[in-house]
Amino acid sequence: MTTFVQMLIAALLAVTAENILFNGGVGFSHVLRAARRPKTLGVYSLFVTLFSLLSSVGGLWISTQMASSVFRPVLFPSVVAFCAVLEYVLAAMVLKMLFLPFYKRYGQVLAPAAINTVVLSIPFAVNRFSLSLSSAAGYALGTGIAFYFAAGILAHAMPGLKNDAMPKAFRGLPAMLLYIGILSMAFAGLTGAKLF
Amino acid sequence: MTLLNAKTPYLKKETSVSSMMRDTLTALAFLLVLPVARYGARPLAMAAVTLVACVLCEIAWSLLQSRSINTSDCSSMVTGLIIVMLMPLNAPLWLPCAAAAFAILVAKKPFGSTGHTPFNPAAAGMAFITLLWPQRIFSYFNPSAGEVLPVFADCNVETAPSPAAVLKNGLKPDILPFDMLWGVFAGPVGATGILVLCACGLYLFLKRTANWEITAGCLFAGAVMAALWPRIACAPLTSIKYELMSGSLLFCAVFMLTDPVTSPRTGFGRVLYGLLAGVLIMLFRRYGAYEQGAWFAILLANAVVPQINSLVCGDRRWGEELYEE
Amino acid sequence: MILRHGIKLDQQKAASLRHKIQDLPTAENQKKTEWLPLRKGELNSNAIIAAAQAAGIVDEFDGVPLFRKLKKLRRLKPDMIVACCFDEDPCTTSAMATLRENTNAIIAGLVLAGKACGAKENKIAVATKHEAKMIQKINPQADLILAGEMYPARALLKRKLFANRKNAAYIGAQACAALLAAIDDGEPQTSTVVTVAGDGVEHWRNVRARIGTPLKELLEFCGLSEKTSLVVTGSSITGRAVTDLNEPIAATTRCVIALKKAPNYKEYPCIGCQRCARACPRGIVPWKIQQEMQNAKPNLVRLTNVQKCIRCAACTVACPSGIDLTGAVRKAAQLKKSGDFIDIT
Amino acid sequence: MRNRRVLLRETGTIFLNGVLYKNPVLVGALGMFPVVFAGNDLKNAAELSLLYFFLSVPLSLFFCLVGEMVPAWMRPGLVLASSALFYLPAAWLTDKIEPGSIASLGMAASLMICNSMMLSRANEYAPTHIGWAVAADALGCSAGFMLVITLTVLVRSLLMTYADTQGAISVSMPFFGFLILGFFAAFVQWINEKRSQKSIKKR
Repeated sequence: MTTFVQMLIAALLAVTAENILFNGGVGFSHVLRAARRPKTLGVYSLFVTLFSLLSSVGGLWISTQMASSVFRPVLFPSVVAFCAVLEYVLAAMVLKMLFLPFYKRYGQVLAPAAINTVVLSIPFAVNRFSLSLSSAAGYALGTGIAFYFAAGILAHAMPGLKNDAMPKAFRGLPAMLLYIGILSMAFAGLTGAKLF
Repeated sequence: MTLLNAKTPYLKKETSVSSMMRDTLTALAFLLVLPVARYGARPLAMAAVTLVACVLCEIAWSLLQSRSINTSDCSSMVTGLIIVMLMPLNAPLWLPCAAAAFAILVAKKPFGSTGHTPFNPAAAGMAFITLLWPQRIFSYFNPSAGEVLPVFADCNVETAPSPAAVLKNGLKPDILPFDMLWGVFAGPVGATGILVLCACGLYLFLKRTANWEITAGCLFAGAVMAALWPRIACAPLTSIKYELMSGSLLFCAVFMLTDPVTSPRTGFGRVLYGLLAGVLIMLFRRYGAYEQGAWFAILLANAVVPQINSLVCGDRRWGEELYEE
Repeated sequence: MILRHGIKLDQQKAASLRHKIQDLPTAENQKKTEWLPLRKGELNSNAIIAAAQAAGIVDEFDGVPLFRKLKKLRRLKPDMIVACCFDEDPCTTSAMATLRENTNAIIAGLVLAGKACGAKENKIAVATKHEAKMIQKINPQADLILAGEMYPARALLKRKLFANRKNAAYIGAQACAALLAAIDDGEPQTSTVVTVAGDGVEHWRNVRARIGTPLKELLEFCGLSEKTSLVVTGSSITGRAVTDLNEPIAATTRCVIALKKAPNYKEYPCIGCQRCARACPRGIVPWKIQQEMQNAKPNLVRLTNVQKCIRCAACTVACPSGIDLTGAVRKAAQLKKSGDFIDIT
Repeated sequence: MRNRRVLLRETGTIFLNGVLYKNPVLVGALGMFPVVFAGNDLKNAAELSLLYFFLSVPLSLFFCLVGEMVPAWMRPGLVLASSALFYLPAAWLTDKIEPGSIASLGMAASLMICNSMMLSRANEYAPTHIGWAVAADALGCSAGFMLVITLTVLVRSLLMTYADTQGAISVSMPFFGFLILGFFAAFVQWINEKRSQKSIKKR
């Protein structure tokens, strides 16, 4: 029961106050790319959740292994990245061998999802040295949900940010960046003036 | 005699965008009456300075774009006055100007001015200055101390915690019900006079300038949250009273949420939006970093509006049969 | 949620209703009215339709010849026939004035029209309760129905009756009166009642003018001002601007409005206030159509209900941003009509 | 001789594109995290630029060599793996130049491994272009990245002088970075607009 509650709390935090996308400003290039293809968004987020789970558990294990090492700050992220590469290659192989139609349809989101998990899970592992398995799982779940929401909101906002009434200089990406900035402001209201 | 070949319709319309904005401006101006009567000319000075700042920002942007200057739709003035209403009276006069500048230059004009803004500009402006100068936004002067406020100069007066701050600390605010209704407590300029606010809201709803569904949804959600999860140990009704009347919930529900540009376009969607905003405002009060973050909640709710619009399809109305011509 | 359709317009009817209908003096060289040959045989449906055809009666509301309308209605077998004795336009009063002065004639004409198409019930539609009381005073037996003051009243009345499962047909007030005159006296329809209003004329009047008289005579009779810059026939919402005053009056000209200054609308972007959707009597959501039509390639599936538009322009009048929504819906309807074929192939 | 001149001019264009006209941060919306998150202090900006330079140039050149040999589906994985590998010497070099910088940068430094700007260049651009162009592009991107992060730092430090303590923290938060980036991006788009108008006029 406590593990479940812990997991839920971690997930909630990852969506709200510790929202890594809006509060940390991490990984928006991936969110923007995902938002341009709203159809694959669900599968994308699912992969992000899955890979995040594996990466944060892996990161947890590595973290305990090199807790005493002096090279930890340099070595750790590399190892996590290797972890993600391994996951990606494994997942791609499995999908290619077993579910080829599925791979053909959604294969292009696999690689960005894997890279994205590194982006999303390193901050977590760097910020917290001691964490439990349940909170890691909760974090992964919450991050997946946050990613889905963020990309969904941006996907819906996108057509409105290219209208003719806007000054030409702001059409498209600049307006999108301002949009993200203002939305991040709303999330900053949850935590107050505090660095991630 | 030359006759024109003008386009239809040929009658004078009773409502236009500028007349709607003027309605809102009138309602906002009424909110200034009580503070002016009580504390002298400072609210007026604040409003005037902010309006000038708004118009200057508009003009500056038009010059930058090398377009003709046009402020006839008054929407930037509405934004400016809303910001003034949410300020503490003892705030320096440049503070609302900074909020207005952000609202117009960042949250409104780049997105294509009125009709295309994805976020309520006033909410964005308030959020910006709340993050940059939190101490100044939430330090309200004590109205019962009887000090005289200077008209233009920065003032250094005795401050008192607002009921919202008291609630945030888990205590029960101690204000007479009569004072609460007439706004004799520490709080923003325009958001304390509950009775005047209600009257202004009614005026806007009757004029159909604002949509009552949103306000009703927001207040309902706020009341339910306050009754079921009170922040202080008291009866549900007391909790509802303090939660709804403190801070700027009522003001935001009447003036900021009902902005037609940033709210959903179907009746059901509006109710949904109001409920969502109410819940978010209460959550921000409880878990947010500040004593109240209605404008942050409004920004979040605004972001969901396109989803609500596409979710609730407004193409066909239910329960209606149409005859064939 | 209260679903109130239509829009309320600022009514300016009192001025032209104060006076009785005046006859426009005809020029001397006008040829005399040719009386119809007297009717022979009994008065059945065919005879009434033939009389309407011979008298050349045109329904002033939709411009359809009355005999054609009655023939069509005879096929459709409506339960009820309604005489439209209200004016949707805020300053037009021609139908109301006709009803007030020829109440009995209109009732008799309506009975005849009902007989021609086989409708069991016949009712007279008036705008307000006040008006109904006034008519009841003149003829207590008049069977009245209220159309309301919301624009477009005709479409909303149709909607109301349809919702009550009434299959109703509609006929103009002046056409009723003309039908009676044609059958009783053998008189062809030669004149029509026109309301003259607007700040460009001195006297707001209802004038009975011969069909074919130039608008100029009519306007000068009412004291046309030199400063007039816009003359509108039809109604102030769906009418059209006239640039040549020698244009003749038609049977469908119910109103001529002379204005000193054309109203000027500033166009703003849509602010999403929903007034247009509330105004539309046909369940169209005009702002959505307009938004979709602004795309380079509008999605036909999203142009819902556009083919049901009746061009009442209530949406355009309701719009605070001054957007030409009627035009957008019309374009959408055209597109959908032509697009249907593309979709099939 | 002439070929060489053309080559030089082309290289110059690629470099300039990376710096300004097609700045990966402002036009491609790639790798915004370091700018938004850590671009609040000149020292950070310099260290991050160095790290980016040390990491991206070898990575791009490496994939210019081997990129074609790897099957397309494997390439993203290999790019990430080699980026993780190259990170170690790059971090060591940066730490040598600015002692203690990697530890103080923390998350921002570690996330340089999966900087989307660098990964997308190595994955998509490098394998299909000649070495000269790839080098120019990597250099241009590094310079562009440095330009953006330095300008952001300048704007932020200007505003920090006006805000109080709490405000200073807010200014260095990510949301502020996004707002600044938005205006920079608008500026670049405006310049590009002017350029395209000019070229149309010339024709």
